[in-house]
Amino acid sequence: MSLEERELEVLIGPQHPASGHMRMIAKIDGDIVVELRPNIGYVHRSVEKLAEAKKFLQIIPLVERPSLADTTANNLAYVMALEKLLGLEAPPRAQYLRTLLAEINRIHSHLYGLGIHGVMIGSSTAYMWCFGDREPFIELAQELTGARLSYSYIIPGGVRRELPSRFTEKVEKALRYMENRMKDYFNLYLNNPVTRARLEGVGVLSKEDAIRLGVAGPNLRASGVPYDVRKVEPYAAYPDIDFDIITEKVGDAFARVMVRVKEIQESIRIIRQVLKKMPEGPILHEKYIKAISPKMREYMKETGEVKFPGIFANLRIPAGEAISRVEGGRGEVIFHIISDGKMSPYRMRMVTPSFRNVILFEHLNRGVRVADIPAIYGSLDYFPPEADR
Amino acid sequence: MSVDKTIRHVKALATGIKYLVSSKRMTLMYPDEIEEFPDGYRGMIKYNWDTCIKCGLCAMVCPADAMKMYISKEESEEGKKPVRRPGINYARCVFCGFCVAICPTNSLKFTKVHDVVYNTLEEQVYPPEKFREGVPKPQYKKKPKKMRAILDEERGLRYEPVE
Amino acid sequence: MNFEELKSRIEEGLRELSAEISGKEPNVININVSRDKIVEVAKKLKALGFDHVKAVTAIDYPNERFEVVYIASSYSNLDLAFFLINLRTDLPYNDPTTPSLIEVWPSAFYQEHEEHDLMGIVFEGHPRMGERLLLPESYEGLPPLRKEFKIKTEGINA
Amino acid sequence: MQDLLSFLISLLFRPCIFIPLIFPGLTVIFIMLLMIIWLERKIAAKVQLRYGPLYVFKPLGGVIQTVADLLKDLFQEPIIPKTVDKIAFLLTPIMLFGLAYLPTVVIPVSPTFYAFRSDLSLLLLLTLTTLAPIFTVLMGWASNNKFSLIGGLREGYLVISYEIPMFLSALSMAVLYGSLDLVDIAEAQKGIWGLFLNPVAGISMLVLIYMSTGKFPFEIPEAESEIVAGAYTEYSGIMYGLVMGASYVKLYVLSLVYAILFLGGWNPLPASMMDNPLLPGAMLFAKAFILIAIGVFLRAVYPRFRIDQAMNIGWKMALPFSILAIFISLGIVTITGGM
Repeated sequence: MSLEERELEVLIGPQHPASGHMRMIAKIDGDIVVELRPNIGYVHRSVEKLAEAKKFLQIIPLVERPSLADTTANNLAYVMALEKLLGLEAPPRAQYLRTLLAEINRIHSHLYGLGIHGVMIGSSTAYMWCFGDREPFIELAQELTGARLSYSYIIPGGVRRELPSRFTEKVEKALRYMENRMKDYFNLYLNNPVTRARLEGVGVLSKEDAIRLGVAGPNLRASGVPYDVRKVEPYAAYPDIDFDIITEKVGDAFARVMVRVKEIQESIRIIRQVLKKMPEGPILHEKYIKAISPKMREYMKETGEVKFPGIFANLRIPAGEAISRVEGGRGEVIFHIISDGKMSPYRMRMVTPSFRNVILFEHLNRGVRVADIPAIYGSLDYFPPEADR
Repeated sequence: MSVDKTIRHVKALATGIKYLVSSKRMTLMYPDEIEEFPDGYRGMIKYNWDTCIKCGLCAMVCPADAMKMYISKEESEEGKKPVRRPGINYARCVFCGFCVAICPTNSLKFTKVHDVVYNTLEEQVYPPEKFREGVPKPQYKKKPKKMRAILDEERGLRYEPVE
Repeated sequence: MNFEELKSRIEEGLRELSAEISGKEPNVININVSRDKIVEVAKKLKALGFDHVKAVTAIDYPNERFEVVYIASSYSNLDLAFFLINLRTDLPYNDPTTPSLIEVWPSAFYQEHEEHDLMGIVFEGHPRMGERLLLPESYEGLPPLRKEFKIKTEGINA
Repeated sequence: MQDLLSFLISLLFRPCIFIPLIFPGLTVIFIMLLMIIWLERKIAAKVQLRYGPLYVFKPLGGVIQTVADLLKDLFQEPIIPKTVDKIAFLLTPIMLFGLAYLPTVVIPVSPTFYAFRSDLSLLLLLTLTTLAPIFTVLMGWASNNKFSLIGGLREGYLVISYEIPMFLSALSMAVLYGSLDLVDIAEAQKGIWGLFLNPVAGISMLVLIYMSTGKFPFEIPEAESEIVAGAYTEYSGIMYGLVMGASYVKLYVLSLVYAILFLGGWNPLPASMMDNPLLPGAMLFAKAFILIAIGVFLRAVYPRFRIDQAMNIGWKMALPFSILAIFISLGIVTITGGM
């Protein structure tokens, strides 16, 4: 029998319980995957083109939409690019609030990824637990911003809300809860011999390949590259915060899971520090505060809710070019904005971590077993809408 | 099978049994119970007809083209020139709250209403005259219990009835 | 390593390749080259330690030129990771082809494919030229990121 | 009138009617199916901090939910794709369910109450249970769907890796009791249960039962996130209900066998209670039900193995252990001179 006859082409997705909004074209020989090609674009919404027709402030909700589980990273990266062009920096308190939301978001984004991965290898309990435990953090973020996932919290020059009353206390409760729960996660799921058997040694990404393929986020760090934008090019309040970059050596699916688990623990540490060190002061750049009417300034003081100055409706950004990067839950988000001094960007390039990780589908799924496809897919924390943008 | 593996099997099973006999649950029994949202929740928007200065900033900042300036009929006829007031289309609204934030007279305010059912797309459009009447009241077959989410060290989230 | 040091080192490395180098503090270094030199420049940059591409941006200046920007940085040398090298090349408007850099930087594989799909730039040597990535297979017409491709806007009045 | 009624009742309690139609036959199977599917969802929900099915008859925690699901399945349009092999496609669910149900006829309910007694009843029973997987493989082929095909093949691979050690484990008990007659085997456990005499056989058989019925962590032939629903992918409506039910029925039958082989069957009931089939039947059922409940509880704890890992367990662990079990049985027989 010739080789072609041995191979079976299986189309996994876009209508498949574990494919997400994408298709994987797998050629399999018996139980071994010979070749797998990701076919993406099923949820492409052309964010880059739409941005050219929208005004700068209107793009904030737009860039959040592709990665709903990890909106703060996109929001922050976009606003940081604008601030670079505007030549202004948010006041320190706003920077701390940004960091706070980013870390809360990182925790629930990681839980999302771990949960989806859990159900992909068959542990419905891991899935339900992770999604249940996301809820306290979503609730916290909701109290801070007013929305569950699409926060649109970060605006040029600051943030939109002051810390709610007794927030520190509530955060502390959620953090302690998560720390306690982690033990059960280890007992039931992460140390479960079946989980280990499914993940250890599966989809190994060597350090050289990770670098060569330009992989982003926890997937990169799981292969032993200690690259984290929060350390490399610190932004927001990260320069003042003491935290470690989590790395693993092995680079297999289990290492990628463990990086996420440990980053949750690290985020807990960061949040505690942020709340402790939170400076007093305004949460919006004074240039914009001045542009707000005195009556509304009074209102802002009373409620802690930021009013936008009228110029925000038609915000003009000076001509120029800016690149910003942010370490989101799934990895490095990059915005490359080219402005020609008008009300909309001339060109906006948005590179999300999932898009940079697409290449791993091809690379890691060679010579693995059919059952390893979801195990590898899930371990990448890949989110199709984020890749398609 | 190594000893270590056996221990880990036992631990996993024991944890499963622990949760099987415990009575912790996270579920909010929607729609019998509904969550009372914290202050500042970005729900549907109510409009104050009298304080509005018709500046149009809300329509300008709206990222989804949901907020638009509609010709207000009566006023236009009275003044013999077109007067425009904001109206909202909830089929498009993304609840970002930019319109509320930019309103210079606080004529737009959030409410905590979010679960409303519409039968047609047209019903979701609120021209100024309808917009001023306020947000629709959610209709329930049976009056639900209002619950507040409380963060808890033991259980993460706990729901307590609101009086 | 500071900004000036790196800049001069790059200038030295690329001396024979007639690249225009300009810097933008604190961490962006722009390198303009013609498209026939771009592969060599990329190889030099890789030898300097810039081992991956973070983004490939293609910019359309209607009836004038296309510009392709490779944003490269380093993972293996964390001193360099702070810096973002913008390797730029201009392409004539009627002939938007440029050699693909996937041989040098495999990390550009999907990025180049996307710019081909959405902007219509042809990267010579890329195995998937002519295939769709994000757009449906059946899509015909202007590449949507071109400026000629207009999208409707509604204005603020109903 | 009265006579007629009592006649009918006595007819009902005739073994050759009671066993196939009531216990362990159809009626109890039906009730068990409805209960166990509900229980599976409920147990998983409890561990996962949820409620599970609740609203269909709330006072009893939604126990009627499965009935509602069954009704829904019954009235759903049965879709038969154009490309399938129609006869095989339609026949396999029925064969699968029928063959899963058939072995119940051999199962005795008390030392005196059985539909069928033979010197070889254990062998007959085991043989009947092995027939069903063939139809799963056929189903995978008949569906003309790549996922079904992979699912069917997976079942095929698994069958040969669990069947042999499972037989050996079961037969080691036959060696121990010196009989292949289920009644004799159960009666021999008046004192010590088989599980305590030969725990190696007991444990390996239990694991293999869960493996053969696709319980977690061996839910490999229908792994949802990999191959949609395996061989069952193309089925809908009541046909899906049948194939899904078949694996539970198989679990039920094997649990009954396990209860007889290792858990003393109707023991430790005193002989005076054996006249009526109800009490020993209830005892047997309770033991089997606990085993089923453990099986469905595993869903809440384990992810699923990969097929090669499951086959490793079958060949490299269960097979040596079951051979060891035979030697243990032989040892015990040699020392005690037969039970």
